[in-house]
Amino acid sequence: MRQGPFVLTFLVGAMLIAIFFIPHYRAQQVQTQLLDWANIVYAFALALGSISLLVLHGNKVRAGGSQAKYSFVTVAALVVITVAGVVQGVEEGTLVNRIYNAVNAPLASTMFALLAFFIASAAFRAFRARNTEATLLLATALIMMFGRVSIGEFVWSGFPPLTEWLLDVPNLAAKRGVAIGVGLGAVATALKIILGIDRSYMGKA
Amino acid sequence: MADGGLWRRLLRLDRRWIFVLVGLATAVPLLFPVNLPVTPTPRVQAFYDAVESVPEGSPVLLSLDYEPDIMAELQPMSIAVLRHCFRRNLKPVILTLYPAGPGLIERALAIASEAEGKKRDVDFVFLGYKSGSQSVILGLGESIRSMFPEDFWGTPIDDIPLMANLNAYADFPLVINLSGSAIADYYIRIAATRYHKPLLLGCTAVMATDYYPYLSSGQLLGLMGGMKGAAEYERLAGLFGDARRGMDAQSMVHVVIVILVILGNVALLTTGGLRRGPGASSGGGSREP
Amino acid sequence: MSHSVDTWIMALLTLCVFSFLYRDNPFYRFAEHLFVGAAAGYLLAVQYQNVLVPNMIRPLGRGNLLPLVPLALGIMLLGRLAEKTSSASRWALAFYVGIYSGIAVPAYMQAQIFAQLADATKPWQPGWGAINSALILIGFLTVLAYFFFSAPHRGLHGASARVGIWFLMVAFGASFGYTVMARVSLLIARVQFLLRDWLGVLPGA
Amino acid sequence: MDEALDVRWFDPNRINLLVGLSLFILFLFVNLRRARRAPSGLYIRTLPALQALDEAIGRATEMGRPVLYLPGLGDMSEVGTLAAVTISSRVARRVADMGCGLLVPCYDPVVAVLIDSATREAYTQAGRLDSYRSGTVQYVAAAQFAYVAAVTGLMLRERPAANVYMGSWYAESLFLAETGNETGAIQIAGCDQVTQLPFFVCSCDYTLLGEELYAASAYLGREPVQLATITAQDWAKILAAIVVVAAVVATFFGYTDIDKLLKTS
Repeated sequence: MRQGPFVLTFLVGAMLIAIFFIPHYRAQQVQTQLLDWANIVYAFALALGSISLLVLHGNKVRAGGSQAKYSFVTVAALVVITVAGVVQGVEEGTLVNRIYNAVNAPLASTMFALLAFFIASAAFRAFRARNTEATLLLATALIMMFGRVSIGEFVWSGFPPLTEWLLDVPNLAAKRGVAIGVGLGAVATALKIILGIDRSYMGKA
Repeated sequence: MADGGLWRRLLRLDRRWIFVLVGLATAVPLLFPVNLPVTPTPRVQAFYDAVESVPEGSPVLLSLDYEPDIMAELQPMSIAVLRHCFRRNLKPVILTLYPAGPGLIERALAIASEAEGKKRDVDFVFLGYKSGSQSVILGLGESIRSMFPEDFWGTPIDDIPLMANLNAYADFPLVINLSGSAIADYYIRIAATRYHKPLLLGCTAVMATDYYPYLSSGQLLGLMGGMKGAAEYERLAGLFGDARRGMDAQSMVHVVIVILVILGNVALLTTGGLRRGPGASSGGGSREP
Repeated sequence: MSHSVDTWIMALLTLCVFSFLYRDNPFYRFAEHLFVGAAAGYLLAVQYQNVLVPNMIRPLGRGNLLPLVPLALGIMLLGRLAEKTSSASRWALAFYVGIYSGIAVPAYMQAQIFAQLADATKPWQPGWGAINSALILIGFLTVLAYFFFSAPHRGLHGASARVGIWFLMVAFGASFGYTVMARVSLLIARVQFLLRDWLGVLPGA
Repeated sequence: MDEALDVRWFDPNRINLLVGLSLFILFLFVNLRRARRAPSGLYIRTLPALQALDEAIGRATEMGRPVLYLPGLGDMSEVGTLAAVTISSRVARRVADMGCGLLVPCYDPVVAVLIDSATREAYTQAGRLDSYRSGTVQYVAAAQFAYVAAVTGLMLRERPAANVYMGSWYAESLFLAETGNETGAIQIAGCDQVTQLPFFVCSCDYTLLGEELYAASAYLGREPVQLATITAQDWAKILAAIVVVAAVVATFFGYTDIDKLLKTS
């Protein structure tokens, strides 16, 4: 029985590789069906994860202490939104939609906006010309920054075409090399799992 | 000593000072704009020209596919394109493939239609949201009615006179997609390639370079990327919207970062140092060469 | 100043997140915990409405028994809630891993490896463009050399790997500089929201 | 919409992919054989980032602070996530051996379940299941910035001594790496998304670039069979380089259609 799950992985994986080469509509229907099932399994995993999140923060609330009030906020938000969403739906005009627009959306976009600050502090700290590699990194980044804004054009009209060239030539070359390596690595990793060569994902070292 | 000490302290500058500078560089130009000039790139010019070349009074299919997280880049585009269409007396038919999209579009429509004095169902139609992205884009090739039996506000499509002769890509001289995701690929594959419709794309700045090849292959007639693309479009259409307002702040923040980096390197030289200051992490070069 | 409750909520949450830039504090902690609960709840509600209802509950209601398979797998996954039943989840995991590894093998082969190779083997651009094509080829080969694992970086291989890392650094610099604008756009939008929609000190759009 | 139903049992446009895939599988099996025959015969150059991983876990143990392992924001359809799961079990084993704390907040709920079972197994094998606390591996929220908020909170309050980022990363990379940098943790990253690599390179002590992420699991496992797959990848890289150079040479002699052979539908 310990082997059973690995056999299942192999069968499902090998079948989906085969289906890629079979345009027959029945084969494609099988693939759609399997993906549908995977989505349902995902929904259960999400439920499982949310239950454990609820338990974690529920325990913190029960344990009391100065952090309990924060965990209570998580628990309350999770429960209220889940219940409202299951009962009433999540479309335009529902309570969940209103909460999403007033809470989730501004929080997400403000967190995202903080990146503008971090990108500046990272540039200040890391862009130091200590050696050839660091100097190349810093020089290209500065040229790109100048080439993208109005004031850059103002300083030198050659900035915008230079940035295009940087993107189209050296950047493309490096990305292509990385992409092929990543592709091969990904194919090898997935094959190792299908063939049962690497079982560490289930804790088999 | 004092001088050397100053540079040394700069190397260890608390990052919160940088945050303050970035914050000021953003807020001050928004409050006191200087309106730096914006030069349109050929890609955005082509986008604008394509909208200009549609005969007056024609319908235009507009798919606005983004959610609040990236509205900063795409909402100004939507407003600018809508206002340009309205000015040219074109009739936009609008839809979205994202569940959180309608709220944003409603706002964009309110701003644009108010500014240009246009009325819903007469000058434009908003079909609302429909799930199933790729299958909807395919379905639009056959029948808009089966995909969207009612508009966003619940009016049956057949009761809207503007929609009388409109039912598929074939009935529109132009399709415009403003998208922050792979939806753009579907429109290129289906609307542009399969149904041979002239297609214009607006997308986030990070996405834009991925779509250059479609311009040279002719699958896209124009491309607008990020806030800068939107600012160029506003400039061409003679509008002054959020994108152009934002470009001053963009310039300022970029300049602040460039100056900080230069100062950091001067400090590095002055303090004689390839020695790392505390808090300084490995730069790009500390990896194995 | 805005008179809308939602706008006030949005503005206060925006400020809570911005306060993180100074340092960790109770307002950020509150926003963080609210966000986790709201996001987890929203996802659960959306999965229920958009996956479980149309793909499992409704078909089962119509007498279609196929969704019993993912339902069984999903229940096995929920078995993890108790120690005794937790090993049943291995089957659900095996199925899920099999599906996505199977899809990944041909997908990465096609999108990463073949698409890039097809691009790399296109005829060179004419005239001066040929120099760019040659640079792209050199960059591509040297980056591949950098990623070559089965030989030490010595001699000719070492030299090419070094050039490869230069190309990588230029590409990284370009990516970094190019991204600044996108991030700043998001910050501008948040500041515009605060100054205009909430405080009303900026002119309307 | 109503196209005729396809009844072909093979797509001729994909024959090139079939050939490529078969060749790669062949490379894999040849090298597996080589590895089994002469386990020490395969040379693999070292990756400093992975050597640093042991040091980082050691330092965390000395300081009595936990190791934070972050498996990326990809879902299971991205192979980078699969790599993150396999690496997690290797990291968990070392952490269990050393007896230091481990925190694994997850973005994807399925990944959380996988890593939880892999980690439990690793602790069992190390004979330390008693020190495995439930909650070590925890699903947070499958929403990008909600996850980021929770993880930055964890970094600031639990003060992990080492942050290990492995998997597919997106815009959050810089956010997390900058926060981790500020807390003074040793940071080791591995990422297969080219657009995010510059941010890790700038804010982390060590970064595994692109495919090095996929090689990491094999490196940490150190079994010959695992290393064989890396050699197979190298053979495929040589083949790719040969194809590209050959195509360039061929175009000079007037054969300009090589790229069409590699086009797929």
